[in-house]
Amino acid sequence: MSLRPTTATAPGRLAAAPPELRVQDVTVRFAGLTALDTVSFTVAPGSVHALIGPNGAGKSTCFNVLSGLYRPVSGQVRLGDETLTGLAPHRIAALGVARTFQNIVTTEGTVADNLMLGRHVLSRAGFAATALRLPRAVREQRAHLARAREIAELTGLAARFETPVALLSYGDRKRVELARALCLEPRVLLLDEPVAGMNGAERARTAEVIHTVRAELGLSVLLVEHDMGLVMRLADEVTVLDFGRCIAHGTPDEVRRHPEVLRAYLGTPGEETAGEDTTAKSTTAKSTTAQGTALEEVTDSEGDSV
Amino acid sequence: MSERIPKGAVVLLAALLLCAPPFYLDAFWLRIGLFSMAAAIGAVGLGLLTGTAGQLSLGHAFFLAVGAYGYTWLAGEPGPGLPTGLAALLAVRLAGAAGGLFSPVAGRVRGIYLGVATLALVFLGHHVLLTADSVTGGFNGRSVPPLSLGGFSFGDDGGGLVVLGVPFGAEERLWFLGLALLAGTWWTARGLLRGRPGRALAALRDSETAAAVMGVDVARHRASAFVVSSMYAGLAGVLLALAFRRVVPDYFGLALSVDYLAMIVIGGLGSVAGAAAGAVFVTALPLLMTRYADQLPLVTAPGTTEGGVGPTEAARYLYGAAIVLVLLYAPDGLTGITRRVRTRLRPAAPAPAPATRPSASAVRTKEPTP
Amino acid sequence: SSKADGDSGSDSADGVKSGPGVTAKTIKLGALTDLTGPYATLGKSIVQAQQLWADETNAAGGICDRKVEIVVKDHGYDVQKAVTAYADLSPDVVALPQVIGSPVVAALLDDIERDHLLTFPQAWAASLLGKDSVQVMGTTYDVDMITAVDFLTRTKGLAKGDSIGHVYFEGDYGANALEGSTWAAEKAGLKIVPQKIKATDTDLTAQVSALSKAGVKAVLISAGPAQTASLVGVAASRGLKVPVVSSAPGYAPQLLKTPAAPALLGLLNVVSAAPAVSSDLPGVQKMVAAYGKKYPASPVDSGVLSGYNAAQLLGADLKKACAAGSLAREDVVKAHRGQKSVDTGLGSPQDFSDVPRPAALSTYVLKPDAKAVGGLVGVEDAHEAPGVTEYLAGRS
Amino acid sequence: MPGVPPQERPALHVEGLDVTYGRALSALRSVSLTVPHGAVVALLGANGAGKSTLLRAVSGTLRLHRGTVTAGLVRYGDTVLDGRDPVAAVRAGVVQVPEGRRVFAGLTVEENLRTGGLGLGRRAPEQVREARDRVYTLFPVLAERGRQAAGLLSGGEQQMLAIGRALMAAPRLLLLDEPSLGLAPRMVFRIAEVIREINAQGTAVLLVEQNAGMALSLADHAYVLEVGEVRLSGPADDLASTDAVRRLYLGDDAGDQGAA
Amino acid sequence: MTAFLDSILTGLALGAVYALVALGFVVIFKASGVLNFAHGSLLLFGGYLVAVLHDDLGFAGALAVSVLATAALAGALDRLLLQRGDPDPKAAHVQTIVTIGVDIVLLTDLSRRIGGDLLTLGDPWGDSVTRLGSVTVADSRLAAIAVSALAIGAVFALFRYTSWGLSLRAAAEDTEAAALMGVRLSRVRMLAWCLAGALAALAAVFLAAFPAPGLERTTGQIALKAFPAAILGGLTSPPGALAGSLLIGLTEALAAGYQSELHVLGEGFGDVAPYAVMVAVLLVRPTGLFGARGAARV
Ligand SMILES: Nc1ncnc2c1ncn2[C@@H]1O[C@H](COP(=O)(O)OP(=O)(O)OP(=O)(O)O)[C@@H](O)[C@H]1O
Ligand SMILES: Nc1ncnc2c1ncn2[C@@H]1O[C@H](COP(=O)(O)OP(=O)(O)OP(=O)(O)O)[C@@H](O)[C@H]1O
Ligand SMILES: [Mg+2]
Ligand SMILES: [Mg+2]
Repeated sequence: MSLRPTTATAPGRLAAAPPELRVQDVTVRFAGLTALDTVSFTVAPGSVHALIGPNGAGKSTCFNVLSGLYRPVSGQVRLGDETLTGLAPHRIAALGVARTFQNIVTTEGTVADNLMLGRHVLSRAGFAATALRLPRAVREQRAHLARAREIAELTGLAARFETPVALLSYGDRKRVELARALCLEPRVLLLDEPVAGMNGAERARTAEVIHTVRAELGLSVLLVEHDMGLVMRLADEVTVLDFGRCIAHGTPDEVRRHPEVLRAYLGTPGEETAGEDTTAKSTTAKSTTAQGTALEEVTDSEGDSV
Repeated sequence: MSERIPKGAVVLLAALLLCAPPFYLDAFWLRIGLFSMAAAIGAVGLGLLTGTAGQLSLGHAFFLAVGAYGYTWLAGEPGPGLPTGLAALLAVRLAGAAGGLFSPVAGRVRGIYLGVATLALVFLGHHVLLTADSVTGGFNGRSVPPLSLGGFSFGDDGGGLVVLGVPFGAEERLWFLGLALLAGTWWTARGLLRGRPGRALAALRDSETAAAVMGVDVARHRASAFVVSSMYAGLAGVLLALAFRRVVPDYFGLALSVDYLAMIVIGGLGSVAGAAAGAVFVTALPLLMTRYADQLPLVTAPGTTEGGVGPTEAARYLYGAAIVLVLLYAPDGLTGITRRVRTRLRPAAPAPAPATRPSASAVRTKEPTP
Repeated sequence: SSKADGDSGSDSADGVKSGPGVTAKTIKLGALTDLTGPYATLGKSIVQAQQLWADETNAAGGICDRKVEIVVKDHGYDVQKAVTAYADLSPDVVALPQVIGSPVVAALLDDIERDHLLTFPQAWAASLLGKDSVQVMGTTYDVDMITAVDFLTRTKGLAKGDSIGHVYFEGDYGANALEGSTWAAEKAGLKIVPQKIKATDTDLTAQVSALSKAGVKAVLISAGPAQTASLVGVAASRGLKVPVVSSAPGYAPQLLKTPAAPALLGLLNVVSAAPAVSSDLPGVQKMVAAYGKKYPASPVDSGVLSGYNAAQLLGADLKKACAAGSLAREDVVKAHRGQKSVDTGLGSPQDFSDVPRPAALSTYVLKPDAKAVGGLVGVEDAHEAPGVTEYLAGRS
Repeated sequence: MPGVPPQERPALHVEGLDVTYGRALSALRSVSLTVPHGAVVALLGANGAGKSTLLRAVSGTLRLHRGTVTAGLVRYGDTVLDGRDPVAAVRAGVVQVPEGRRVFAGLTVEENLRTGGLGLGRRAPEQVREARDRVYTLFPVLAERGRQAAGLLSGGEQQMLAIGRALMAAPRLLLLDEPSLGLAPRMVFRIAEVIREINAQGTAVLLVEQNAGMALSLADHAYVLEVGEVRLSGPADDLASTDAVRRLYLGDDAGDQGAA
Repeated sequence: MTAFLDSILTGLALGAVYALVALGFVVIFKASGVLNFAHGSLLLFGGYLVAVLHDDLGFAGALAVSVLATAALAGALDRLLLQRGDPDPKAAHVQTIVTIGVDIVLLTDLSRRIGGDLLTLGDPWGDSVTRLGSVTVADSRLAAIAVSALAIGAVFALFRYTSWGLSLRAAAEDTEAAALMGVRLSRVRMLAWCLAGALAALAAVFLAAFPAPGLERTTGQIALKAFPAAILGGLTSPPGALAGSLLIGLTEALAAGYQSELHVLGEGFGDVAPYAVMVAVLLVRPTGLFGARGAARV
């Protein structure tokens, strides 16, 4: 199965390499709380850029700025020559920026309905044409449906294509979100915790999908994820936020060893009470194993990064 | 759902059945039928707005009034006296424009707030209908010029037309006009629902944020939903006016708006067939009950004894109870009943599809707005 | 199909031409009434009164050797129900001695005209005049209000330059009344302070405030009984002790059981096309007695009187039409329009020959009385107020 | 199941449970499971395996999803829980932290915590305060955000709130549906610690997790669900070294390390 | 000036009565997401009971019985008819329409009993008035102001400080999560309906008392005026109900008091004025003056 929409089936976007996405000194405040504090980073065309950080660091807020849901008090977001800040969300979507949500936001209706919503900006048919079922509208709809089916297949939703989303389990609904974003034929894909709630095998599969779309469609991906294994495997570059500030920046490897990151995010065991570090490790065997395992996963995955 | 009988045959049969009444039933029944058809058209429009786009409206009576009065004024005297077909078309657009004028409110206000805000339209409309009497005829309303298309009049023209031995008066002729308009409404609305705009509106209903992020222009679509729904209401208004032969302001009150809301819920939100079924239920049932309630036991003829339950009262008791019962046992409306019956009738489907639609509560966390 | 064999009017055995609603044995009349809506009380009174008339008439041999039968349809003040009920009823009746509800009448005007169905609406707005088949009985609201203004200036000492408040319902009842009062006031050099209200307004404090602010010397009210009670009660409690004159529908005997009763007894007068039920006119007394016997539990109010009167007038028309040889609808209307002065003994004589003109010009002035039948007693007998003719001439 | 455990040491027994959604969709088929008193039991399974469904059946919220128990039994100590409403479960000391947090967005953090004890009827204010302080010591962030609307917290903060809220009811058995969902690694440790702490204070835990490494390290015993049926069960350590489990639930790349 | 003060006072007094009705809407909406179309007939039911009972029980006794009975009726209505279906959030739509059906039945029955009568409730205020300086206000309206203030304060406190109120607000946010916390959803809801029923009975008394002539079959229609009041305040907030009601009452009184000045907008514009005010407010604040804005985020 090819990822590239066959030109016969779908009027896609398919420009050349996506433009660079630049976040410049973005600051967001909520009643007394600075959620983002002069944050800057650049997503290089066609790369996977990970945004990590502790809970409440401002990652989702950053996504909300990128997709036009929040207005920053200062700073700018630029996609190539276009300034995204100040544009309405649907305008940004029309520029080829698609996203998923951390807390799943699907619409009622079937998986197909949700994916077809992703095709919204790529289709033209308005109220009149659709109501009157003009041949143009019918043809367009058919082509988009075919493409949505392809994407469902790619994301492992083919068997569920006609199932109402409400009947799906959590993990499947996450997949619907991913597929819906892909349906937009995005140039920039913003993924907010795409594998949360999936088990190991499923994570691997989703990672595979992300890897493939990036490789074959050449789109840029901005990824928020707490699964460090996944981040290590997929990301070309990582930006780390804490309390709304950029605390580190670099390749996954660099970032993983960054002391600030270890302290604030990865959490070396017993860091809160540094002195008890060793005691904590040795008190209960069980506890050590737990931390060990979790940490192991992290360290382990660096090796086979794709 | 019609695996055994081809779909075309079903449609044809339905069409034939619907064409028969004018040859057998008298004016009383035909009028009920006409009112039901008009209501169905209006309800389809409201269903699109409330059921699909999730915007509650209690202002439907206003848009019906715009259609009805718009046609009457445009085709009549005083008024520009346009050809009636053109007047009908313009009246529909006028209703759409009225919906468009309301879009600053419709674009911002949501849910039940919008519902009550639209209530203002009904009262404001009623006020205008009463005060602008040079256009509306004031309290006594205006008589409605009969529609004539290509020289064929949908009014009484002295009993000239006889079809199969049945004299075709206004009701008989309008019946077919109503059918045609209803079919058009049905066809277009289903197209809308299953097409790009329908999906965008449904997305808006479920999550404005998700819709916006997927590229749906929220304000424009909310406004468009209002306009389209108003246009259907306007069309319903035109048909109603033709059926009534006289438009009066008191008809287009709050009760009518509430009736329309009841129609779409009783029929089952979000489907065209549901809206139509609900329209017939809400329109025809009370009329028929009032007519035949005196056949019930314990019901006295109107005004005969003191303190007895008259037919109108009995009909209202029954109608109220019918609403409650239908929704008690079929919370998803009349379409829900048919769906259930259908699944009952086919017990051994290979892949057991879920019998009812899932509860939305499973997925729907609160609407996340930034 | 059942519809293919239409039946049209034909001559029956006795040589009287018949039409819809008339067979060799019966004459069917229709009533589109409100027994369950806002005018249920009125509707019930009229239905019963007309039934009484039908029974009496049939006992006396009927009309044109046919029994009279009244088919009653209740629409509960719902236009759509009324219009369907009309479609159901109209093919089977020869006339409608009762239609209640202004919006209902308005919605049916065209159909009634087309069907030549002689109709007596229970409403007195001048806008209903001018239709051949529709007959308003007695005076219209505007004529009553001219009488009211005249009554005020004559007996309550209002003089040039004074202002009168007029509280009125939206709709043709209120509008028509206001038209009359405004004309009369201008004529008398008075000023009208209008206050429009809705049927759902039952607390008129704000209106009374506005009227006292305007310094009115008297108040006219063309609304419902509840509004009259509130108006008079509030006015009295706030020291606005001015005479109040109400149009006929603004009064009901039940008002004398409300806290406003003392004020009503002291301040209120009612102008009406019909006499008080307690009047000593022999026709009225006879009717009241018969009604009380047949419906001992029902109060005798003005609705009884006007319903009975309408039925009697229609009876007279039918008899006349019969004598002329045809009970076809058109001919009943023709017979009706030929009546220049009918006196049923229940009030002023009526002239039906001039279509755009009220059937009578004389108005009664009444006042509340707790002891009287119907809660009203006469103050002034029916008389034509000065200026009424001039007003009517100016209007047409 | 012979020998009913003494009332003060109740265990959760699920026996031969069948659950269907909307009359047609069978989500669980003769599932049996036991959570002994004071134990941590992990429940693993792919997406859609029926883990949440099982928790719903225990906590009595199936009805809210149009699901029904068509056969089998859920018992906590002597209390039969299937077919009862959620209040019965809370009263019996069984409290669930739902999947996806589900905090009351419009209520403040403090109010959210107060809702935690609602099922227990009237409680003394000191008791409530005590419970709350315990939660605040477990999750100091919540104390800082006491007056903020819960909907505005970040994902991880909400997860803490959801657990804290459940703890307010002083549960004897805590049902946790993917508590690590969306948490930063550090928080995952923290939650794991908290679970251990809670467990150490005598609360049994039934833990549904996708982070199988964490779950297996915490649990004494584990079950693996596959399309509505129990496929595997056994001591957590044994399961962790089972090939199939490692491949499927620990991620294909976790194979060589495991929980050695 | 006096006239202006007079209008203001009249408006406030009227608003206080509306507030009792609007508060009923708010409590019910908050608890069940239902716009209660049967509120008007509940109100009529309460008033009717007082009217038929006050001869035997005295006003206070009749009022007590009526408040309890109306509360019971509202509670039963919720428990037996509305809560029957699936506890699905979408069901609020359906339940709203069920209340239309209930309203039709109740109203038909009460109208049949009341007929064309104007019933007096035997209230102690009669047509007495109090003069405050140059303006006059009916004693019944002063009582209404006091009772609404009390009722609103009480409801506010109930919402905020009791566990019932907390349960109700939690359930309004997320039914399932509330159930998981052990909230007895149906009982919490039913109690809210009972409370609204009791408020409706109280409101009926003041709606039928002095400046109005008594209880009629149409008295319940006043509930329509409380719609914009409740919305204007924000449908989920008890103080909002008060503020909205006062604003509607004031608008109405001023529009009536200055009808001649408003003549340009068409005779009788006063009746439309409250709606115009409501729409204007909603344009600026789409969820009313005190309404909750969505606090969730993505
Ligand atoms: N609309 C809002 N109003 C007020 N505060 C907000 C709003 N949105 C976010 N915040 C606050 O901003 C901070 C950053 O939140 P954000 O959701 O961006 O964190 P995050 O990095 O995505 O965390 P997580 O990994 O837990 O999802 C949090 O403290 C949150 O409470
Ligand atoms: N409300 C519902 N109505 C109908 N079917 C449902 C409902 N909820 C879940 N299901 C179905 O039941 C099955 C089990 O779902 P469940 O949510 O229990 O899975 P899970 O193991 O918790 O998955 P995940 O790890 O993704 O949360 C799935 O096939 C799902 O589609
Ligand atoms: Mg986040
Ligand atoms: Mg789950």
